[in-house]
Parts: sequence; C-alpha cells; structure tokens
Amino acid sequence: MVKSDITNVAQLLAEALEFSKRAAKEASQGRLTEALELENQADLLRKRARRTAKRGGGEQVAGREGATEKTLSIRAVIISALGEIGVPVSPRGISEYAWARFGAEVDHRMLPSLRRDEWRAWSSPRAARAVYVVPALDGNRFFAVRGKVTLSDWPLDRRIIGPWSERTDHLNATIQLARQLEWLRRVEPSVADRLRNLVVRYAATVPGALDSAAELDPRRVEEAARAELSVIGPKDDEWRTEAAKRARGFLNDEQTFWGAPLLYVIEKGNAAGA
Amino acid sequence: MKVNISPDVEKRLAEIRADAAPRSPTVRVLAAYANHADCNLAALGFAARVDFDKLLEGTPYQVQFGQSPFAFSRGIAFERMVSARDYAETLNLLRTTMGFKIEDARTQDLRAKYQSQRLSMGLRANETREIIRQILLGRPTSYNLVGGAVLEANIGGISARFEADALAARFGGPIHAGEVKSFPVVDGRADPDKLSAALDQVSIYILLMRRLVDELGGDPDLVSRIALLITPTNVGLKPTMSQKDVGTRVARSERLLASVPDVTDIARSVPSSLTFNVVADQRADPGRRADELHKIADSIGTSYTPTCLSTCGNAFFCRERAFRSGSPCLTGPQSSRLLPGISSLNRAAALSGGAPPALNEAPVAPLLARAGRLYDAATKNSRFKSSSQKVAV
Amino acid sequence: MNYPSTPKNEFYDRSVLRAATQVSKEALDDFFSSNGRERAIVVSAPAGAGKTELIVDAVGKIRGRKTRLAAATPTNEQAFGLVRRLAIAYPQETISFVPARDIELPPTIQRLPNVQEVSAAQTVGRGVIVGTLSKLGDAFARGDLSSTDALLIDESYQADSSRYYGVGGLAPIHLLVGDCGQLNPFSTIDDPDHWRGLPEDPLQTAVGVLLRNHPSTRVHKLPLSRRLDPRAAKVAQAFYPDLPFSSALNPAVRGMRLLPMTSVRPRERLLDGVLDRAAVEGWAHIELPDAPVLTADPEIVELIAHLFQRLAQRTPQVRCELSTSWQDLRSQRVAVGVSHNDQKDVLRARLDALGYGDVVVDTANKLQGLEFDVVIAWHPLAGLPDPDAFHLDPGRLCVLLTRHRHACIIVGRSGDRKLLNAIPPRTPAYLGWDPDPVYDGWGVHEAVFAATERFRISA
Amino acid sequence: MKQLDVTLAARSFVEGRAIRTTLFRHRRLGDEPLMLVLWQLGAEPFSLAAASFGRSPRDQNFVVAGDPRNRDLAFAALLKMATWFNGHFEAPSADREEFEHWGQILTRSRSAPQIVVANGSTIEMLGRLGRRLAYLRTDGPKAAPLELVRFGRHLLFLSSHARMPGQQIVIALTELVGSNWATGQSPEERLSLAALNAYISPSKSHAFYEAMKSERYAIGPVPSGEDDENLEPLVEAFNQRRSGDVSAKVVAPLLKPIEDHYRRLVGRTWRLAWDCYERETKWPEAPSVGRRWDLDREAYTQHIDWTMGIGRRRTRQTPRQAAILLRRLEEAKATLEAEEACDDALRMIPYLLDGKAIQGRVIQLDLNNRELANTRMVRRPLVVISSPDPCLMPCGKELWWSVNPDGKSYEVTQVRADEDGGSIVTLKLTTSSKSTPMPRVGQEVCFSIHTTGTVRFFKLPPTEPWTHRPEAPVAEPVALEDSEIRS
Repeated sequence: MVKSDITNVAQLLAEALEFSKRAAKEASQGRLTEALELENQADLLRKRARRTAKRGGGEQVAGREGATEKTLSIRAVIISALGEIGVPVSPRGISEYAWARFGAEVDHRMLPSLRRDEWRAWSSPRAARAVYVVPALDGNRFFAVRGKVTLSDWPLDRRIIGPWSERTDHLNATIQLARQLEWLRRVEPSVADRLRNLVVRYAATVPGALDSAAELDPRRVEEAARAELSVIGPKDDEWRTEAAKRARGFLNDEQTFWGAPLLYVIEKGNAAGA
Repeated sequence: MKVNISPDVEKRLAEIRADAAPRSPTVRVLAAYANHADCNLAALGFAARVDFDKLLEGTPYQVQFGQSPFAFSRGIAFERMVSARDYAETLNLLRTTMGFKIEDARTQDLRAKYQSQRLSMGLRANETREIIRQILLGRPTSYNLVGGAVLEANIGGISARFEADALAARFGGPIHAGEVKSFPVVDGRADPDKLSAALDQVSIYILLMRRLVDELGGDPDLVSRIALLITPTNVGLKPTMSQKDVGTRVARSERLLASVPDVTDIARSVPSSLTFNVVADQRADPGRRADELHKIADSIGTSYTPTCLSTCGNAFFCRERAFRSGSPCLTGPQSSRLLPGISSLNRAAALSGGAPPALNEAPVAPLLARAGRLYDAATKNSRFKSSSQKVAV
Repeated sequence: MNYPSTPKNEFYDRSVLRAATQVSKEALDDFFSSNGRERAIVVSAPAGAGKTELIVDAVGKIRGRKTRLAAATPTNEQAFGLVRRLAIAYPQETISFVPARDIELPPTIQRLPNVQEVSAAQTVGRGVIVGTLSKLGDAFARGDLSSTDALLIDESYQADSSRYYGVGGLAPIHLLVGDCGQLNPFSTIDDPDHWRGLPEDPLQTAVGVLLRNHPSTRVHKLPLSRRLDPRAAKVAQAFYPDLPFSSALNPAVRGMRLLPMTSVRPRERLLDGVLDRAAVEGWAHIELPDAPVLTADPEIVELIAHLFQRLAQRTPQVRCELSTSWQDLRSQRVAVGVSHNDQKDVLRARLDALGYGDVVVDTANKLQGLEFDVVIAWHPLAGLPDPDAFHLDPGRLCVLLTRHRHACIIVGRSGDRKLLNAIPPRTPAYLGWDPDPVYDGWGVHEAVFAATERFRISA
Repeated sequence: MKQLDVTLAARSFVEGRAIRTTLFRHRRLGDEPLMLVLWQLGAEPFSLAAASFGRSPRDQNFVVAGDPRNRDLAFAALLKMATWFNGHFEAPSADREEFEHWGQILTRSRSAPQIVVANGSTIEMLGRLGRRLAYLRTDGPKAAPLELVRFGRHLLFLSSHARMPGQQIVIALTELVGSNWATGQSPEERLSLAALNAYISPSKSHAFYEAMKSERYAIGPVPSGEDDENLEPLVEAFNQRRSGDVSAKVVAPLLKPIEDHYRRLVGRTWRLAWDCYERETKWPEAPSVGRRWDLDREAYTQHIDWTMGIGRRRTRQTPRQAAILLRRLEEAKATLEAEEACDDALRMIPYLLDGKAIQGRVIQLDLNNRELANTRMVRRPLVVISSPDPCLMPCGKELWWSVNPDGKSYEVTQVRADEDGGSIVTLKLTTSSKSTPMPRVGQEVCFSIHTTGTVRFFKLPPTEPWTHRPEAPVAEPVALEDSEIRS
C-alpha cells in the first residue's frame, strides 16, 4: 500500500474516533438523536477508511483471501486431491486426503452443490477442454454413482466402477499414497506425518502391508498392494475397457460424464441410483 | 427488426443486470465476445447487456481500458477531413482507386443529418434501407456515397444497430462498405492487428448489408466482398484508400453471429437467484462485491486466458481466481497444453521435484521430472542460484 | 470378404486422361510459342498429377530443338529424383548434376551411365543441367554458370521468392510446375510475416512473385491425379477449391487385401476393423477417446505400433494398374505422416524396436512430393486443446492425406472435430495479401471430417 | 514455450519469485549505455511527447514537446535529443582498427554505442521517429536541421538492426530480462517491464500481488488512457496561452505543468529501466558475446560510413535486399542458439529435453578405430558415453561436442538403452585429423546438433531478374513530411 493511502486511512479513523467520542458525550447527556447522527458520520468515515485500505492494492487483496478462499479453493483442492490419488474416491476420502496432504478443510457435504455447478459449467461452454469434477459411473447401467467422484479428463474406463473396481481402486490409491508418503518424507517431513496415518488406514485391509512391530514402511505397503493388484488388476482392466466401449455406444457425450438418465434406471427397476 | 424476447425473459435479464452499467452490442463488444466465446460469465454478461468494463469499478479488480483523448481526437480530425466538403477527399479516392465517375457524386451524410447520435439510430437505419432500395432499383438519382449508414441485426435475440462509416456504390456497380481509420499505412504496411480489427468490422457491415439486400429482394452478391479502408499515409494525415478482399472474414463473421447463444436460453439456464445487483453496487463493500461475483462465477463457470486481460473488464478478477487455484491457464494456453492431466502449477512443480505421479499424470511426469533434474544439476555447482536475492547485492 | 474383380483392359478413365493431355499440350505449346520476350508458363496441379512426368516430357521436347536447359528443385532429394527420372527417360542424353558443397548423389543414381556430377564451371555447353535453386542461383551469381535457353522448376509452390530470385535471370523462358495445395515456404526467423503482402516478400512462393509482377502469365491447371484413385480423389478435392480434378483411374482398379483373421481380443478386433475398412474403402479414420494429451501422445504411438504389427500379421497385398496380380505390400512403401518432430522421434524409436525400420516416419514438410502405397496419418488436430494456425494449415493436412496409392488410415481423437464448433480464430491482416490460411484451413478441416465421416471408427 | 519453460514457470509460481534461466549473460552490457525513455501522445504514432536520455541513472536529461502534434514544437524537442544523441552515437566511430574479412583488410570501430530501452514498443517508436526524420528536406522553405536528419538515419539503422538475432547495439529490457528469468506469468503479462521486474526484485508477499500493483502503470511509449486524460487539459491550456507562438522564448515558461506531468511518468520508467539494466550487468558475460560484438561493431561502422557519405536509404527493401536479409536472419538465429546453448548449461537443457542433444559420462574411448572409406582404411575415433536419459536419436545423426562446436562433427553410430532408463550412445568422429580435441574417459560431456562452424551463404545475382521486376514499374515511394498536409 502506498504511503499516502496509509496516512489517509489513519486520518479517517482518527476523525471517526472524534465523532464517536462526541456521540458518546451527547448520549451521556441524553441527546440520543444527535448521538446517533454523529455515530452515523463516524460509520461513514470508517467505511471510507476500509475502502481506501482495500484500494491500496495487492496486499489487501491477499489479506482478504480468507473471505473468498472457502468457496474458491475447495474446488481447486478437490481437483488437486483427485488428481493426486488418481482413482475414483468418495467425498469423505477426498476430505481426508485434502486434510492430510494440504491441511485444507473440505466439508464433504458441499459436494452435491459443487456437482450442480460443475454440470452447469460443463453444459454451456462450447469448445474449451477444461477439467470438471464428475461422478463415477456404474458399470452396468452407467448411471452416476453418488458416492464416488472423478475428474472429467480421465479416460472413461477409469471413471466406470465394475465388480472388481472398488478393490483395485483402493489398492491403486494405497500404492499412490504410499509413494506419496515416501516422497514427502524426503521433501516435506511435516506433511508426511499427517499423511502417515491415512496410509495406515488405507493399508489396514491389505494383507502383508503393515507390520505392527515396526514403523510404517511405504515400500512394503506398495509391494503388498501390488501383489494383490496383480491378481485382480488385469480382470478389472478388461472389464472396465469393455464397459467403457459399451458405454460409448450407449451414452451420448453428456452422459459419458454425468451418467445415464435416472429415469432410465428407474424404469429398469434398479433403485440403486435413485 | 424483429426481436423475439418474451417479456418475462426481458424482465429476468433486467433482474440479472440490476443496476449494473448497461451496454448494447456494438462491433467492438461483439469482437470482444468472440475472444471468449467459451466463457459462460462473458456469455451471460453479453446476453444481459452488462458492461463488464464497468462492473468492478471501485474494487481492486477494476480494469482501465480508458482511451486517450488524443487518440480520440486524431480519429475525429481524420474523419472530419475525409468527409469535409461533401466527401471531396473520399470521392477523389474513389475515382482514382475504384474508377468512380464524376457523376457518381451523390453524397449523403446521415450523421450530419441527424445530430443526436443515440436517438437517431432508428431513423438512420430506415433511411439506409431506403437508400439501398433505391440503389437496387437502379435509380440514377439514388445516393451513391452514404456516411454513417446504420445497419440492424438480431444477435442472439438482442436487437443491435451498427454504424458503418461509409457505403459506396459506383453507378451500376457493386455496393462497398468502407471504414475510416486513423492508424497510418507506412510504406505499404499497416499494423496487422489494427488492420485485422478494422477489416473484421467492415466484414460485419458487408454481412449485414448482404442480408438487407436479400431482404429487399436483391441479389446479395451485389454487395462486394472488397472492403474499402481509408487511412492516413506515412507520417502525415494525407488519406489513402486500400482495398482488401474480406470474403473469409465475412464468412467468419457469419459464424460469429450464428454462434452467439440465444439470450432466452441463457436467461433460463442460470440459477434463478443470480443477479449482478450487489456486484455492481459501488456503495457496497468491495470485498462483498467480489464475493458475490465469485458465487456467480462458481455457479456458471468461467474460462480465463491471458488474452482476457486486454478484452474483458473482469480479467483481473478471473486471473486472481486462476492464481488461487494454481491453474495452468495462468501462464497461458501454451502451458496448459504442455501439462495435460496435471491439475495445477503446484502439482507441476511438485512433479518436477520428483513427486510420484498418479495414473493420469504418468505421461507428463517423466518430462517434468527430467526438466527439473537437469535444471537442478546445472545450477547446483553454479554460484548463481535460482533466487534473485543472491545477485541483487 | 468380397474383393472387386479387376476390369480387364480399362484401367484409366479416358476422358480424364484426354482432358489432362490437352492441358499439358496447351502448356507446352504455350511454352514453345515464344515471341522472344521473357516469360513464364505455370502448370498447377493436384497431388500425384504426374508433374515430374510433365517436366521429363518437356525436357525431351526442349532437347529435340537443340536448346539448353536447366532444371531446378527446392531440395536436394527432389533434385536426385529428377536426375534419376531424366537419366532413365533419355539414355542418350547426359544429365549434369551440379551438387552443393558436401552433397553427393546417392550411389544408385551416381552409377547410372549418363549421369555426371559436375562443378558449375564444367557445365559450359551441356544440354541438361540439374540442381537445387539455391545452388544454381549461387553458381549463376558467381558467374560459374552461364545462361541457358530454358529453366524448368519442379515443386515451384514450395520454392520461395528469394531462391527464385537467384535463378530468375538464368533463362528467358521458364516453366514452373507445382502442387498448389501443399505447404507454403516457411522460415525459422522470429517475424516471417515482416514482409507479408509487399512485393519484395522473400517468403512468397516462386509462382506468387511471378504472378504478382507478371499478371498476364498463363496458369494451366492439370485436372487429374494419377496417384489418387477415385476414392481418394473425392476427399482430396477439398484441398483444391480452385482446381477441379478427377482420378485418372477407373474405380476398383487399385485393390488391397488382407489375410482374414479372427481374434477374441477386443484390441485386435478393433485393429482388424480399421485395417479391413482401409483395405476395402481406401480410408479409415480411427479415433481414440478425447483426452488431454501430450503432443507426442503415447496412446497414439501405441495404436500406430499395433496397427503395424497387425497389418504385418495379416500379410497385406496390393494390386494396381501397373501390376494386376497381387503383390506383397513392402514395408518401404508404407509411411507414417506426423506434424511434429517429437511425434516422429518417439514413433521412429517405437517402430525400430518392433523391427519396422523400413517404414518411413516423417513430418508433413518432409513428405511433400513423396508417394507410398499405404499411409498412416497422425491427424494434425489430434488431442489439441484449441486449434491454431500451424495445426489448421490446409497444406499440412493435404500432404498427409494425399501421399497414398491404396489406403490412408487417419489416427486422431474423438474431440478433434469438436474443436471446429468454435469460432475460427482472428488472424492478422496484411495489405496486398488476401489469403487467409487459418480460415481456409478451418473450412478444409471441416470438409475433410465430413468426407471421411463414414470411415470413422471409435477406439 | 517448451517443457523447461513450463516447469520453471510452475516453480516460480510456487516460490512466488522469478527463477533464473541462464548461468551467464548473453549480451554485452557496457558501462555507459545510452538509455532512452520515450513517451508518445495517445494513438499519435509519430509524436514524441516527452523523453529522458542519459548515460547513467543520475545523468537524466529530460525534454517535453508541449504539444508534439505541432511540427515546430515536436522538432524543437527532438532537436535537443538529437544533438545529445548524435554526439554520443557517432563518437566511437572515430577510433578504428583494421581486420581481415575474406582476405580483404577493412576497418571497424573499436567500440560501438549501445542503446537501452524499456521494451520492444520503444524500438518500434524509434523506427517511426526515424522514418519521420530521416527523409526530411534540409533545403527549401521548411528546411529541417541536418542534425535531425542524421538522428533519423541512426534511428532507422537501430530499428532495422534490432531484428538481427543476438545483436547488442539496441537492448530492449523486456527481452533481455525476459529471456533470463522464468516467472509464473503469461507471455502477455511479461511484456510489461514493471510486472516482470516485480517478480524479480525481492518482496515479502507473492510476486503475483507485486506485479498486480506495478502493471497498472504505463511504461511508455504508449500512454495509458487515464494519463492522457489528465494531460489533455494541460495541453489545451498550454496551446491557449502560447496562442500559436512556437518560439522557445514564449513556449519554455509555459511548459511547467506538462513537464511535471511527464516527469512523474518518465521518471518511474527511468528508474525501473536502470534497475533492470544494472541487475543484469552483475551476471558474468558468456564467452561468445565477444564474437557477436565484433559483428555489431562492423554493422555500426558500415552504417556510420554510409550515413556520413551518401546517407539515404530506401524506405523499402528491394527483393534482393529482402532475400539476403532473410538468409542472414536465419543464419544469425541458428548461430545464436548454438552459441548460447554451448556457452551455458541451462540454455542446453531444452535441446536435451527435445532429443537434440545428449549428455553423459565418457565410459570408453577408441582413438584407433579404423574403417573403410571408399578404398582405404581411415582412422575414425569412437566415443562411448553413458547418459542418465533415454536417447531417441537415430543412427547417422550428426552432432558436435559442445566444447568444440565449430570443430568436426560426430555421427551417432549406436544407441542402447540401459537398465535404469538411461542410454549408452556411441559416437564416431568424422575426421581422422589428430589435431581434433577429444574428451577423456570419465569426463562429463554434451553432444548436440549445435554447430558454430562457418556457414556458407548462397550468393544472389547483382541484377534484378525479370521475374522479380514488375511489368509496369511502380513509382518510387517518396512520401516526405513536407509533401503532406498536417493541420
């Protein structure tokens, strides 16, 4: 902020204080109308001071960050988290990761409204290839799976959930988190500590990943997850590729991102998505 | 000109616009729109006729697109010069470069005839139409050089009027649209961007004139695809006339007009609570105004690119959004192109430092890691580290 | 699969040949009806029209009149090709090649008995002198090369004005032959548009500067393609809006067949579908799903590698007007055309690793003027986030889609065509220069997408 | 933009600071450059409204025209600048040295002047002013001072020489600074010297916010609309008071308000430009700078000799001049890229990433390898290097050792991938000459496509061929100021 602005703000606030003092004096003598009138003047001055301070430039904008960051960066955080995990995740999974990795609090209950906005944004632009947060798709009927989100720039087969997908996605996420942890231990130990607990939770269901006696070994987690993945991974890949192919023949462009219409699902008597 | 917006849509658009400064489509607004046709916020602003250049006035995001009064007066002076004495200079140029005859000198300056700019547009549009009709009928007495002609168009449901500097027609020949610009042609060269903007402008006039001729039952091909441009030559103000075939620009303008989304569709597609009333309220707290615009942007989506900085009044605002999310578009479309599957600049930086990539990042990650590794290796042994402070003693 | 039977005697469309012969004849008549004034004749042609044949033919006729000539091309490779063609066509004529420094003819051409590599100073009195425009111009400027009676230039739409300047004074009569649909001359400098529109622009084409200074120059248009068969010509017409042409061939003269194979693997079934479509229709356009990708898109590299593997497994054979029996398709006759060097590098390494070292992989710039039996074309717009002047260039797409005699497989992504739903980008404007390659390219891309729509297969 | 650029832009974004992209300074930066800061009037392309010029930050000369739309006032201001400029610009040409050029003994100035401006648009402005002044008549009724015409000719030289890649006579700071620093900005934003500088100079908050503050100020020569709005009443008042008088005696005392207006604008750019200039001088000069400076001195000497002799240049080039210039620009660009890459390890990285260069450790050397060339066995030494990077180069590719880029080339003869994703590359020297320097085993080396060996120019015939001559010759453009109307 330039010096003259600082002086201005200081002056305005001093003037406002003057008015408030006089208002208090008037009020103490019972002249309430006059007191309030003076106080109004003071308010106006304070408002002007605030505006001047804001005009001051960049730092003020930066300082204001907190005010708007909430609505803004949630989307960015969700996209970053999904990008780093790399597989469909539940909203809760996203908020856990976001906290562990970025120290960001994401209220997973705001996801439905985010999804509405995402759809609106997706459905109107014409040519841009931007990235959107989109639901995962059920592998049989291709309706939107409520509990899992993905990114629109992932290949369709990776946004589809088949019979093995829940497990392979979990394993892939575990591998990714373990590698992430290993890397963070080298470059950002403080963040690594937060992420460690999450890796433990992910690895808990992977046989041979954890050895209760020793400190968590990310390599061991990765190896264990890979071992299991080598069994079901190929099956899952094949299933998803085939499903994606079916989906492309069956869905229009919009539906490959947002899912088959619910109506269709209801007609088929499948209540899972409703 | 028929415009089919229902009263409830008009009312909704008025609600959206609230007290924001309005603006109606002009050639310049249309050209700016073409630059960010993929931005929903820009489309909404266009449909609701909100002047985005003024929307954020009084906030730190205010953009200054002010025009220099000297630039303005140069334009006026030059225009006055070519239209003085019943367009003597212009007629002279038409004779020497376009083969106009001595008797092709029936001029009409509609701007001079109707002094008030704003109110007279409709009257001038009617008169333009009538003159074109006379020309089509082959009346030897019809005007053949018209200044300040007004052409009408329906743009996405909005009625708009465009003002052409000059229409000219040799007797029995095609009708031309011309534009007077004060940037110079020096040694046969003009600024390619300014020239391009001027020709795009003329191509819209040509397009609208073709439509008008068609409407009047004439052959649209009577309107020439050769644009006429009058500019100063070299370092003085001596006018010269350049001819350019703008056939492809006319076709592009046709695509542009066709691509403008219908205002009715836009009005219905945005959330019913959406309005610019707080954003535009200069008495409101600037922080609150920005928050409101963030909400609008979040709910309909934007598409920032650095070219917005020179064409859109919300550009600083959108740039800060891009900054806060670390979007690769912050550093230009080229860098987005080089970072497919990477969600943010932060992530690109992390990958360049060897962060393990997720599946979608796998193709680019090795390239970033390699670039980062080579950079770090080359600077490691150097006494010049990456940071500037080391040098600035 | 049903392959059409070859028509017995009638390979060529006689009326097309007649029309083309007429144009060539008029062009040469024009060329010889000299009234002593300096002048030039331009022959403009679509891809594979037999331009070099026309030059070879003209050389014979010029030499028949005992006059001396020089023939020039923009690149060394083109000059080598011309030397070979001339040497074979006229065994009793000595073809004198003037090489630039560090350049020599490939051994196979060097060994031809009537080919001689000579320095410019040794060309005195020689009848047929061949070299690049740069070399001949330099030798002429230094006084090593003396004037000839006629100058013939091949690929004259790729020759720029600055190089044409060097040889312009070499002869009073010029014959400029070229393909007007391919890529224009380009430069590596930062501001190649600096002179755009001005008469001195060194980057305008040789034909461009000639027509600008001598607007009365006659331009003859060869209305046929010998390389492209009717199926290919139909699509390629989009690249030549001002030059209507037809294939010299009747339908179904060219043929390609593959060993029938079945597979349970979805990937192989997909590849088979693509190859069968290309064999039967002459075209296939395979599209991977839309995704943000690198320029050297690894998935497209893999897809092309797989296409080659599968193609090889299915022992492809071809037949045509020159060889009516089925012949094995040789891998040297197959090419991949790309837009970027990094695409080329990655593909080259991948194909080499698979043992397809013979297959030609190159950028559109380098493939200009070449011919193959089968071409895989990496679509210029594949995976782009937004289209720009480079990738929209109609010349680039033209080169990629007009190199093949039998089949062309286009590889891209499903979002590519959607890029054209936007408004074409604004282009800078230049006085004295009306073309708009960006807008034209936009239209050409749309037309080609439409024309190949029925050959589209989604991966 | 390449992979390295986007990588460093991302890092700069995260750090909130610019990142250096060179180890060296690839331009000569002299001790006393001629700094020029110019300001024009709105969209009046040929009007110099205000200027500062000087040879050090303290040596700030300052002129304003008052109303530059008036020819006399404009020329009065320009004349002050011209007198100063011509003196400093022409002085180095007096001190000559001899040198050999293709067997001829020529002379060149031992030194050359160096002009520093804020940005590319200032160079364009110099070109426009040059175009206006160089062709003025120095006789007849509205004779212009010779000094102005010479100034114009120098400016024309500068604006055309500025196109030459690697030249160092005119330095536009946005280009100089921009090519040495990566920032988290778009190319458009980096055009503002103030915004670019905001990323480099130290600050507490993220440079994004610093840049946001700085970019609002105009750097010149094009003013902001707001600045001109403030100026307009001052100019109007000035014109009213002088009521048509252009004599210095009347005008000078009336200039104060306009001077105050511009002093602020010009002064800001003046300080910014010197800061940027001085910061860059602290980096060590790259080895090849000297060779390019020799070329600059020769170009400068030629210009001076021409200007002091015949002096007139065409307003447009002939086809021959344009053709020759095109080749020279292409050649200069290739040589510049080669020299910068071979001088500076950071400049080589883009080529390593593009597969146009390979670096690694020499693991084997066979100095006595022989092979059959035509009919006899010749020596062809082999160098085997182990690189941590994959190598996609085809066999037969021609490369040069980066410490000897003007020497003989090497040919890639074998490429093998190693287990760790790196590669083993065998290179063959293409000469048997024993005088060619060779690397040692264990040495870290880099081989690239870059060569600075002598380039050959194709000559063009001296006379214009008929193909490049219009059938009907066009009139020579003479457009001169005094032939034109100006209100």
